[in-house]
Amino acid sequence: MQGVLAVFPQLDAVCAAIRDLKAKKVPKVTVYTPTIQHEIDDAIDAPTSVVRVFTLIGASLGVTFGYWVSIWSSEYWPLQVGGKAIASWIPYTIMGFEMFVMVGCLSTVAGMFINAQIPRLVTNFGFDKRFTHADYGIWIETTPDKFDELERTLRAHGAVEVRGER
Amino acid sequence: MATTAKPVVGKIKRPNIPAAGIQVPAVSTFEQVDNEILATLKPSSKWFMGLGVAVFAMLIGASAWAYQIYWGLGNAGYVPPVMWGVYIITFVFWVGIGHAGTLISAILYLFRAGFRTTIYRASEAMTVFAVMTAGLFPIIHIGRPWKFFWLIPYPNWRLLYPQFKSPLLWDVFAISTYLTISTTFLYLGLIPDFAVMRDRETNPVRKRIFAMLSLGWKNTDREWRHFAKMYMFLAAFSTPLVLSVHSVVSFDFAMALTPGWHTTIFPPYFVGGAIFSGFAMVWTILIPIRKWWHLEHYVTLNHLDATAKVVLFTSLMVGSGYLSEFFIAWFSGVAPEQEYFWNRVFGQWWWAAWILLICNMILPLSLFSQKLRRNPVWLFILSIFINIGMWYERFVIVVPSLSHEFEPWQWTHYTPSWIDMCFLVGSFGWFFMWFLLFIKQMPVIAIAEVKEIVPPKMLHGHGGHH
Amino acid sequence: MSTESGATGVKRRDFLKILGVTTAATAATGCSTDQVRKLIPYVASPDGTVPGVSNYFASTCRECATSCGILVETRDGRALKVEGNPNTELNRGALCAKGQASLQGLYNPDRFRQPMARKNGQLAPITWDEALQMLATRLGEVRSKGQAANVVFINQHESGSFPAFLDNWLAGYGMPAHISYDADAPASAIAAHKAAYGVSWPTFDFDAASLIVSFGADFLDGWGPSVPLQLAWADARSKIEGAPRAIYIGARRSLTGLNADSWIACKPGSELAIIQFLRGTKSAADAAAASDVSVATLDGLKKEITGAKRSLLLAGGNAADSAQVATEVAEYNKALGNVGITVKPAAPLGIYQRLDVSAAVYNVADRMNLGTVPVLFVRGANPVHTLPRSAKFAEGLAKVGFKVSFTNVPDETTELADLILPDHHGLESWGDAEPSANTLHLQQPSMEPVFQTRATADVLIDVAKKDPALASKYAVADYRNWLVARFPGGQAAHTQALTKGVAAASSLRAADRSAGDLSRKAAPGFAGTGDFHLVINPSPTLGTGAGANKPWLMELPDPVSKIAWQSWVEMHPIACKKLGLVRGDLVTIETAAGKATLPVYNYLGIRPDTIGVSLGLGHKSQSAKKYDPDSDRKTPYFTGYGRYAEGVGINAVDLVSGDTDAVSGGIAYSSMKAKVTKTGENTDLITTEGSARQHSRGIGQATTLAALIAARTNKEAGHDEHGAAAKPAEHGEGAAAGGHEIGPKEWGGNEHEFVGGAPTNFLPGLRSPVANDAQGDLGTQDSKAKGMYSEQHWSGMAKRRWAMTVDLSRCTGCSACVTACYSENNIPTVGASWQGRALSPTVWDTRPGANILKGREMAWIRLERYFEGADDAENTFDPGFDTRFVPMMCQHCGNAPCEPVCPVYATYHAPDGLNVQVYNRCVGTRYCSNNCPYKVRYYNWFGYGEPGRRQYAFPEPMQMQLNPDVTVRGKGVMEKCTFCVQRIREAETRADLEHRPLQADEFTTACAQACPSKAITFGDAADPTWTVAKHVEDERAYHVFEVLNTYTAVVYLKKINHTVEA
Amino acid sequence: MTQRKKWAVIPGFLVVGAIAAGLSAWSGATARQADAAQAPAAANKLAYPKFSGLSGTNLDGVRNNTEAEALPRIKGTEGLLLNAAQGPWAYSGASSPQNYSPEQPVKFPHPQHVQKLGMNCTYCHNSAGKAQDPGLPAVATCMGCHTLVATGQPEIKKLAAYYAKGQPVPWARIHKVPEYVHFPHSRHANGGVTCQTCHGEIQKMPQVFQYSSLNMGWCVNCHIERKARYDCSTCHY
Repeated sequence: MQGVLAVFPQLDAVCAAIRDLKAKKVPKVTVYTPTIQHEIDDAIDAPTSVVRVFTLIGASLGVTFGYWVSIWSSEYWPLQVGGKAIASWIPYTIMGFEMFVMVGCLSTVAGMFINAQIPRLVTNFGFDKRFTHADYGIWIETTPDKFDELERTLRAHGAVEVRGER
Repeated sequence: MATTAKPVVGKIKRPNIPAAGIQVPAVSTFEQVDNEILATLKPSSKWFMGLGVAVFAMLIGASAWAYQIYWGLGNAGYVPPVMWGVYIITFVFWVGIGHAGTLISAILYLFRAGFRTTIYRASEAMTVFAVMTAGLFPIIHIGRPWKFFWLIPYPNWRLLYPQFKSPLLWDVFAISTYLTISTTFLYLGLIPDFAVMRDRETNPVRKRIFAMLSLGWKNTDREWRHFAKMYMFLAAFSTPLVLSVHSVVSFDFAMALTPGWHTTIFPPYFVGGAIFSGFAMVWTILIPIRKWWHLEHYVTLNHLDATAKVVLFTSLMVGSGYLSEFFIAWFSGVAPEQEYFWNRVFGQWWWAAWILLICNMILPLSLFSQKLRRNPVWLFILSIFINIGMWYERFVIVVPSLSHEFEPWQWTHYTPSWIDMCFLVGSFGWFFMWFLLFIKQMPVIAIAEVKEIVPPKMLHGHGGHH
Repeated sequence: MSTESGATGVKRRDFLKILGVTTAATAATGCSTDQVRKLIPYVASPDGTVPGVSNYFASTCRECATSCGILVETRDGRALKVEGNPNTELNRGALCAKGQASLQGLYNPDRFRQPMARKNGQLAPITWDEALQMLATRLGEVRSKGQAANVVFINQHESGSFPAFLDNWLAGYGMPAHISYDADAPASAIAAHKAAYGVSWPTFDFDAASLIVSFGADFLDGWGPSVPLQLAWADARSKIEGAPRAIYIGARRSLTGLNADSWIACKPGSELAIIQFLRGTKSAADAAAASDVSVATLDGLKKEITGAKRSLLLAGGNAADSAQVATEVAEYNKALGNVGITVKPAAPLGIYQRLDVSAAVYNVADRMNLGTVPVLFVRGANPVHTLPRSAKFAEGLAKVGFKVSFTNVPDETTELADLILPDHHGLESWGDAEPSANTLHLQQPSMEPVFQTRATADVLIDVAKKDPALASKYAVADYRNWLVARFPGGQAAHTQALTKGVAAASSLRAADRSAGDLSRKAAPGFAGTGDFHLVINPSPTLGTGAGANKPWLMELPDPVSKIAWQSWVEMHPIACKKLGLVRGDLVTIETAAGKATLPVYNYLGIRPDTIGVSLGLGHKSQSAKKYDPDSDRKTPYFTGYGRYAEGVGINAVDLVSGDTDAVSGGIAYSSMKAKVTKTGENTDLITTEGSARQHSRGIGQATTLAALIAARTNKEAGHDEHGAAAKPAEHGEGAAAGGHEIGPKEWGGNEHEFVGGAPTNFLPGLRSPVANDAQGDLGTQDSKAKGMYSEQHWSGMAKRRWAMTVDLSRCTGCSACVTACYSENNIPTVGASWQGRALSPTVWDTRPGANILKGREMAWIRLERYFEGADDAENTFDPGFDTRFVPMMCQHCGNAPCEPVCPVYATYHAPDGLNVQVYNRCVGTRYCSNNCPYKVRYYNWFGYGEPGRRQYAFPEPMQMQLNPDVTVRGKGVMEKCTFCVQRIREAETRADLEHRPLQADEFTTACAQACPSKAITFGDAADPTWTVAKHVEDERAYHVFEVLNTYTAVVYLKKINHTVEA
Repeated sequence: MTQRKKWAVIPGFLVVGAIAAGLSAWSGATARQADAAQAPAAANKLAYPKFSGLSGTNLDGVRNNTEAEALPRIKGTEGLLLNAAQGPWAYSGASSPQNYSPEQPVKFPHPQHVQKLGMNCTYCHNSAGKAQDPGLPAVATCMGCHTLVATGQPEIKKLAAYYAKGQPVPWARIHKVPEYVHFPHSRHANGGVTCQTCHGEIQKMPQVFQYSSLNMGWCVNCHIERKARYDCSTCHY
């Protein structure tokens, strides 16, 4: 994979660079930030995460499974306990709820993994250690012929280091 | 971490957590965060000693378990009809401890309570290890622990499934869900920090391990975007979960018709008590940590003050719970219930009842004083009293009720035995073993989240407002 | 791997090689997978034996002189259970706890396994040939030296032919007639009966009486023929019309006293004054002064007796003048015209025929100490233990040249013997008994001998055969043939009679004996100094000590004090307060004869100037070796009285001087004054009693006879068919008398309306005729009729509702049901010294009863004993308290609270109304027990049922007593009363095989079967043809804790108190 | 953008695991079928239904094999169906193992006695219809014929030796249900269950092996199929 990697020590610098790249409609831009910064969110203005769909589906499946397993297994071999109904939905709500939470959470996590594309095995690409430390970064996946132009743009916004990877 | 609202273009706000007030003014740069927090990971001889003590205590519990599995439960202090004793008490105690962690990491997150940021990691770890400890006790206390898997609904040749109307089965579901979710929550929060450690580590083996644990996290915008969403959902799920888990545990008692157990106040009263004891345990853990590792500028007196208010509030909650139990017993006019409560406070169990009333109701009233709320030494001492008091609260619920039931012919007395104490000691050993291992392998303060409340470097002066 | 594994052992397998086949699908004595790898068939099939099917052998119980008929259930050649023989007039199918426990005498792990002889001071096993030769040689020597007339043979008293047979044998050698000794015999009453009626024991007809007055006659505590007396008592008392009122006179309220309606707490030893007052030979004032009973009470008593239509006066006791009291009482019976009506000398019981009293054994001891006894034989009797120390019996034994014991278990006397020729156990022997004239109870072996023992009668025959002079007289092969030969009709008739166990024939009778030497007469009154009178009573279950080697009896709490595995001293709360004692404080009791340190049990039913101690315990070995639970539990233990008895409690006989009753020659046990001093220490009482008060919870309810009769009259008169008047017993409304009435009204009330409109008033009968209706009005139709719970289901199970009624007006609290349950259901005993818990990883609690102390007894049915009244016992002495005995077992609730809390369906509701406990499914959360309001669930804290475990409850060969129809529970499993589900299923299978429906009352549970009061009825309450279906409709019926809405299947019928008509 | 699709290894593992589990279940089932096939073909008549996976579970109790179709269908909640009673998890640790076939002290050939001589099962196992226990023939019963018949054969000589010594033959036990299960042979034999239902074509087995699994699902299925009680306390008490 080829591209340009820029390192910014300051938050407003990287935000300005993002806005500029956006304005120039540069595709395949990845921004690195050591922690969530709302300025960056604002600059990128990304669509809402689709993780919530996973959550909805998982939680619905979970609550269904919780009720189903308790009702089905009660009916499967009907035995009376304490004169209560064989399958009684009130206590089974607890099973429904717990499965709702468990499956809902796990599918949310799965949704995050899938969408954020982790786990990944290789991190030495288009990445710099400083991004987990204190610096911000921008990685633009592109062909070498565009390197110079992008370097200029990035440096103009305050990148302290710009390097092409090929 | 992570905002839920999409920021309004043009009007950049740093809205949520930092705005809530409690900050870390002594921390000014991201570099400082990395350096100071990662510096805590260097094992010291003190730490090894502590770990040694914990492992030894854990081994006491482990050998007691082997002994008990071989001989049966008879060596424990049980005196029928007191069929539940120290094991269940300790189980409820540890489940309760766990609640503070989830409260801090999830509920306070949703409430935008800023003081959670620096203490949430330790609390969440405490939750996971407390639930791991608690989860052992139902297995320890059953007569045939090797048949424990029968409580799990899976297709089998016996054609039998568990009985879903049993509160114990609800426990199985609630505790396993709780353990899964809090472990997930802890681990996912750690991922960005693992990435930090991976990139700062020089030892190739450790680097490799952190690389695996970080799942290749790179701090990209895409990652953060989904991560924030997921984090919010996890917190949203954990909030009802944390309330439900101790409610379900309280159903173990409330669903039975034993006098002293059969009461509708139990779920809120248990949850309140759980948070109360959990915060006390947070103090027990964090106050020494902040002192020894010089993290006072992360966990500031403001933080302690905020937690002390929670403790005071929950103490008043459980206190009103105790009082209303007595009131209802009197008001109900049910003779066995009245006799039981009289016996609890003025009869054979007066000492246990008063330990709990003093530790849980009276001593925490000192927190009305701001001076004491900001006095770490007092908070530490108080946390020990509260831990003892909360253990006794469960003792008072479990044992006196069973010893003084409907059938006067079977009234009895109960004293724990040596093996019960081995398990109690072992549970602390097990808990602290994990906790000590944790704090030297993983950052006890969330690096990425603290960075969020540290003012970012700006090219053109300080942007935003904080 | 299997934790439900049962007992197995080398012996059992050896045993099967000889005898039979086993196994297949039966549970229980089962053996874990890797243990049974072999199937052993018969070499040759015995006729009529089907493997896995029980045979019942009719025989005779030998545990006391009464000689009840028994049925011994055997399976694959081993005896499993002893039940009463319903064919007998005497005990009509009932059997006491002692009789049930005879099985543990048979399988006692400490039984002698072959003959033993003393070599170099140690007992060593020898062969039977050697033993017989040794005996024959000795007898020859004795005869040749002319010492035969000085030989003494002490035999445990029994009725039947054997005493006469033995006397004949002794006479053949020129030896004097044997001494037939029974330490438990009611000597004073026998002497009085002989003096007044001319028979040793007349029949007492309780049914004909309208008033029963007992002067210390504890006929419900094992006094006299206890089972027949208890049957008669219960039958008489449970009648509503014309049921007799009962008054007990004595210083201590025994079990009999607790069952009586009134207690006249006279000063100990003052019964004579009272009877003399009644007979008019003493003034009321004198009698009142002597007895510390008010004149008004005495006058009232006299008025009641003289005013009664027909009275029955009984007298027992063991004070210095008890025989005199009894004689006067008998004379008074005559004067009242009771003889022939309530007292029937014309129909005597022969069970005390030829009994020798203790005085005769004193005489032997004296002769031994003089060195004039060359040879002593002892069989069954244990005078070293049962005689006071002052008799110097053990010392005398040392001076006897040759001591031969035929006893089959080690005891204090046998331990000192030179030659031990262990007898068969009663369940392995031939014999007979003649409890009443011309009624012969036949005794036959129910199984092959467990060990290499031989019947004493056979030994005597064999020895005689070796003697040329006697050989011709003993030309029979063995004692069986001897018995058969003199049975009218010979072999065929005998065999025929054995099927019933009873025959109209008589035994060979021996002449009755005189009281003998009465040189050690006790002075009337109480000897010595001290503030307290010491009254000593034989234990209702252990007697004077014979029961102590049977764990079922040791574990059975004393019916009065509810203490097991321990000796205690009963003191009134007033006395305790005076001395500053609390329950369990150790006190030293000092009499002129000895002293003992005992824990205090504060008992309402004893006068404040009196203390009470029970006999039965205090077995100790003469040897220095003490029982070591760690090393000795795996091997037979031949010292003391075996592993269960050794070192438990004290022997109260050591506290008495040993002087005898002036008339009867029986030991005057209650004849000493005692000093009581506080030691300052406290120990825990090993008791099953939590609170002795029911705290107004309506567990044991009572009504009065007057109220019942009034209600019946009202009902007949057509007043208010359905109202309270028709059920006067309800809620104690009609039971104002005594002021102790307890009913649901006092707790919870019955004015509430429950959710869903479920009725809360008790409806006669079961609220839920079939199990699936247990949901009452709250259940959903859909669930009620699901699967097997539908009456239309193919299994038809839901058509039945197994239920039980317990009639508290019959129950005397004797606890025979408890032992029957232990026997039927393989319930482990947990109190033995090796079964305790660990006090540290290596130190075990070896106190006897250590587990009971922790409340871990396993009795599926327990006898609760609640007191009502005498609330201010610490300050005032109130003899007018009422006692309620409540047998409490699993109530098989329709809405069982235990069921919904089990996470694995280990307990659930069967369609036929049982609350089932599936042991193999149980994981041991114990939640069910927590949620059980009746607290009737028991938990296996240790592997009591796992062979090889320290706490194993069935040391070899006791595992042979295990019922193969019932799973032996492993550790970590909950268990409880099953309503004898194995009997239900067996009856169903039997009916199925015979292609017929189940008959009404076709079978019953073990407790109901054993009950000597017939208080328990079991059956299908949904089928009106069963007796239980009628009983549940009784006007006295109630459920315990009805307010909890559990809809129990156990229905109690209220106790009836007979109050005095003003 | 980045190296993607690497995370696919995780579902990959799951898929491989699922396939492995399925294979193991299938092989367990086929092993049982192979065992059944080992016995003469007719044994398959009442053989347990073929494995159809958990998905085959339904409440109608419909089974896959044609023989079972002939039996009354069980409707509604009565259908405790259970293919789960097959597969590798079907092993019952408490019962004796399926296909267990120990060598006997005297090699008793069932085919010789039953098929050739036409002896009835209850001639030897005489209490099968009367008691819990089916009974084993007393040595004397064997010797009833074998004092005259086939006396020269080595196995009979062994038998005669036991008889001469007055010892029973210590047969190796094959079938064993756990101690907490009550299995009255009489009720089954009288209820029309043939010996072969549980023991397989035992008349054709030169050396007896355990034909059935004896696990609980196996018992319960038959109970439902034959309209016998399936309440827990029928067998467990």
